[in-house]
Amino acid sequence: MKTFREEKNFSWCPGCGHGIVARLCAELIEENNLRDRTCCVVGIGCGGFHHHYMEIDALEAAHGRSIPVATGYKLGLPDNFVYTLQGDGDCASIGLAELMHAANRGTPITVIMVNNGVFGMTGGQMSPETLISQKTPTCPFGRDAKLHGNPLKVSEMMQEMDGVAYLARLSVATPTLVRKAKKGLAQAFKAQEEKLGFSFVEILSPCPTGWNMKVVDSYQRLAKEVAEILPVKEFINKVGGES
Amino acid sequence: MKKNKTLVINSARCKACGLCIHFCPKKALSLCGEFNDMGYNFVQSDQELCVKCNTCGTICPDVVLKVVED
Amino acid sequence: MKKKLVFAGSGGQGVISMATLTCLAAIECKWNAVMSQTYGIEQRGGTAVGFVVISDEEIGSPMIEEDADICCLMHPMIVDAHIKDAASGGIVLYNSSLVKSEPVRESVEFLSVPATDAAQELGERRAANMFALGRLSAETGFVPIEALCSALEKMLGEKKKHLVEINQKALRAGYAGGCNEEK
Amino acid sequence: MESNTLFMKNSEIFAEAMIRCGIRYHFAYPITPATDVMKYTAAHFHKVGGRMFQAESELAVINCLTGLAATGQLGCASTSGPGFDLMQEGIGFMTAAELPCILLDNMRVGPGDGDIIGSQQDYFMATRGGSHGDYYIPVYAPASGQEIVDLMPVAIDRAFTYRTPVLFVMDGVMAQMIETVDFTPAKETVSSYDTGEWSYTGAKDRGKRALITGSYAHSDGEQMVKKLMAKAEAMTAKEQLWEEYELEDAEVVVCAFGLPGRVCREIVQERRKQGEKIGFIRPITLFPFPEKVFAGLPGSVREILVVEMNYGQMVQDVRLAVNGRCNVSHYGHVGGDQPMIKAREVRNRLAALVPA
Repeated sequence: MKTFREEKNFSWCPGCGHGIVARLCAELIEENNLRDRTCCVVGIGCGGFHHHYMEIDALEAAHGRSIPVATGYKLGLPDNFVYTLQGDGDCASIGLAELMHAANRGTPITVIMVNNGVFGMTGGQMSPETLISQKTPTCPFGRDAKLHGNPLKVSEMMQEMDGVAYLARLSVATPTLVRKAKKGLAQAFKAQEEKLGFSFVEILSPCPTGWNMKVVDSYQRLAKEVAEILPVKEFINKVGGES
Repeated sequence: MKKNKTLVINSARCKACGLCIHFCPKKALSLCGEFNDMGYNFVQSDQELCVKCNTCGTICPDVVLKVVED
Repeated sequence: MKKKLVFAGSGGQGVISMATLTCLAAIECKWNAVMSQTYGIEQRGGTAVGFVVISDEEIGSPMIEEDADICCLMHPMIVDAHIKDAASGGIVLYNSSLVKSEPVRESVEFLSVPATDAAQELGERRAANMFALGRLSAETGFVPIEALCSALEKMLGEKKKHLVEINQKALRAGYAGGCNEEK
Repeated sequence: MESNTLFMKNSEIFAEAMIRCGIRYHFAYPITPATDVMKYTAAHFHKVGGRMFQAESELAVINCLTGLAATGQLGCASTSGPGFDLMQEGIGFMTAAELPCILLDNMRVGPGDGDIIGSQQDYFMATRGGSHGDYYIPVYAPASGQEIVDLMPVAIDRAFTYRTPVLFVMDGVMAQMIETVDFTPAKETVSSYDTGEWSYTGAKDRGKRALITGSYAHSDGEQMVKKLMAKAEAMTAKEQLWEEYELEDAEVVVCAFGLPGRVCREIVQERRKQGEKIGFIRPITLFPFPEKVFAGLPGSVREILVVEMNYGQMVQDVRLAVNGRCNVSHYGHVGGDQPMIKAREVRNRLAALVPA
């Protein structure tokens, strides 16, 4: 596989979901022959390593700003393929305004938000996606809705936007869900290639280190507790394909 | 004609997270006693038990395992 | 030749148009022109002031600070604030249709022009600004009336072509009024 | 657009000069007194295959410009004080990423939301930058519509040559001023610069390129800053621009940039006719600051009066440039109605400095 740099070991922690997402992206770029004209815009955080393992052009944007960078890029090169890879801290906290406006405008870019519910790189602090009662270094007694607000349902927020061509919440919690995630991602890529509008996938992913859990336990938490609040679901699909 | 499948393990990439072992339907995987360059007891397979379903390759976060066809 | 002019009035009276037309007329004469304006944060109402410098040489400072050769006061609300813009020995034109009491100021020459009334008689009250400009051309020759008339066509362009006739009529009427009157 | 001599607002002159020089992308968010630029590009860019993109905030504006610049194309963003504040993160980022672009800040009163008429209070933000880190970008301060047109091709050249954002600053009065202007100097030059060596257009027939402004080894950061400082040094050596008048035997020099520069030049000319030994300097580049003209001042100069529409910003650079060789005083004024800079006040200061 030309896109994927197999010789370079991932620098993510053991069990990190980012590795699965990176592999799925590399496979899809390869399968769809996109490598020559792909640019990946990564955010700040662990997601920023994403492009290190791929032989594609990449831009590391300032924190939260991947989406306007991708927007400007797409304006300049409308026939190139551009996707952002951001964590939930980058995409849903500091970069939420940019996400919402790009979605509503229907800018034909693909945004992948790897949602692990914490700021992983800085040590697992509370993110907008941290679940109620989940403990983090910045909500040491557990997230309290009255103090910290509720987990932000980013995908649900975009449901009513006409500019969105593909919208889904996916997960890497089990092998079955990983296969499903790849299909969803493929649809999101297709939405951009067919210039149908904005495509967004939220991929639920574990952060065993940030959650202070054993790897297998973190995947089980993802499959149960997290999915109860943030269900895996396809919200919008204007591509028409099966996912 | 049935294709010949093989499970390939790139043990240099393994971080011994154990997900493949957990999800393997045939209990064909285990961690070995040796270390790779990163210092992890990497994963090994029992070829007798393995049915080449690629469940391990699907969930592996470090692209260690994959089933290849001839 | 260098002349500094101030056009002040209430928003909607067309004082900015007076300033713009002066500049365009100057350009017709192959002179240079610079125009600046003050504006409020609101889109409508309030005061409007246009500052103009025209010259046959390169224009240095575009600012006007109590040194205007000509000061046009079209509305009573701006008289107090802008009568001081005129230089000593300058000319102050005021719209006597609206500015009822004669402004007070030493060492300037006053020109009382009932611009709004005159424009109303011509059938378009809003052409008061053009009447005043025509009168000013006759009295001071700051720009020739023909330059104003041809610049007007350019300023209004294709979209507002239908307004050319009435505005030229007001310019010429103002000019004629100024010529007939004894100084 | 047949005629080359037009009567236009300076903000529109800026936009038209961009079009004529070949800039095809403009990003902006409405803010007085810079909105006229985007109104103009929205109405005219499409005729030449360009695009004005109104983003949701100045944060998005500067980052859209970043993405566009990464494709190797030259874009522009225009704004005013509070929007320029928000852009600082992106300007620092683009400087680090070595991405060229053209920026315009029509300065208004601040801090806070500030009044919308003119000031020159963004001098520090323009020349020192508001992003973290050591960085400098070229800053041009035109004093007339004609100078905007004359400087546009220069700015474009510096943006590509040094691979850096280039900033224009005007005060709000200057931005709204309408002038006669000759567009003859605005030639299409953008397409003559080859960006294929560094742009991120997809890894076709070459290895991957990654734009990284962070560091993965601690030495990366050091190398990046050294590179930026070498550029700043080269710009300081080669790119200083200023206008000077009657410095040879001057005893007092008036220094002002932008619109106050025009006001002061006229005052100096009028004093010279009276036989007073007064000279004049108008910095055209604010970075690099024209230190050379100050270094070359004759020994007769005993005082420099710096006039600004702020309460003392460029005066600091003048003091650094003369390094104690003569007195430096300041007259500043901000806000209120026109004129912002009271010529009477400048004349009074000069009368005190040059007794009749």
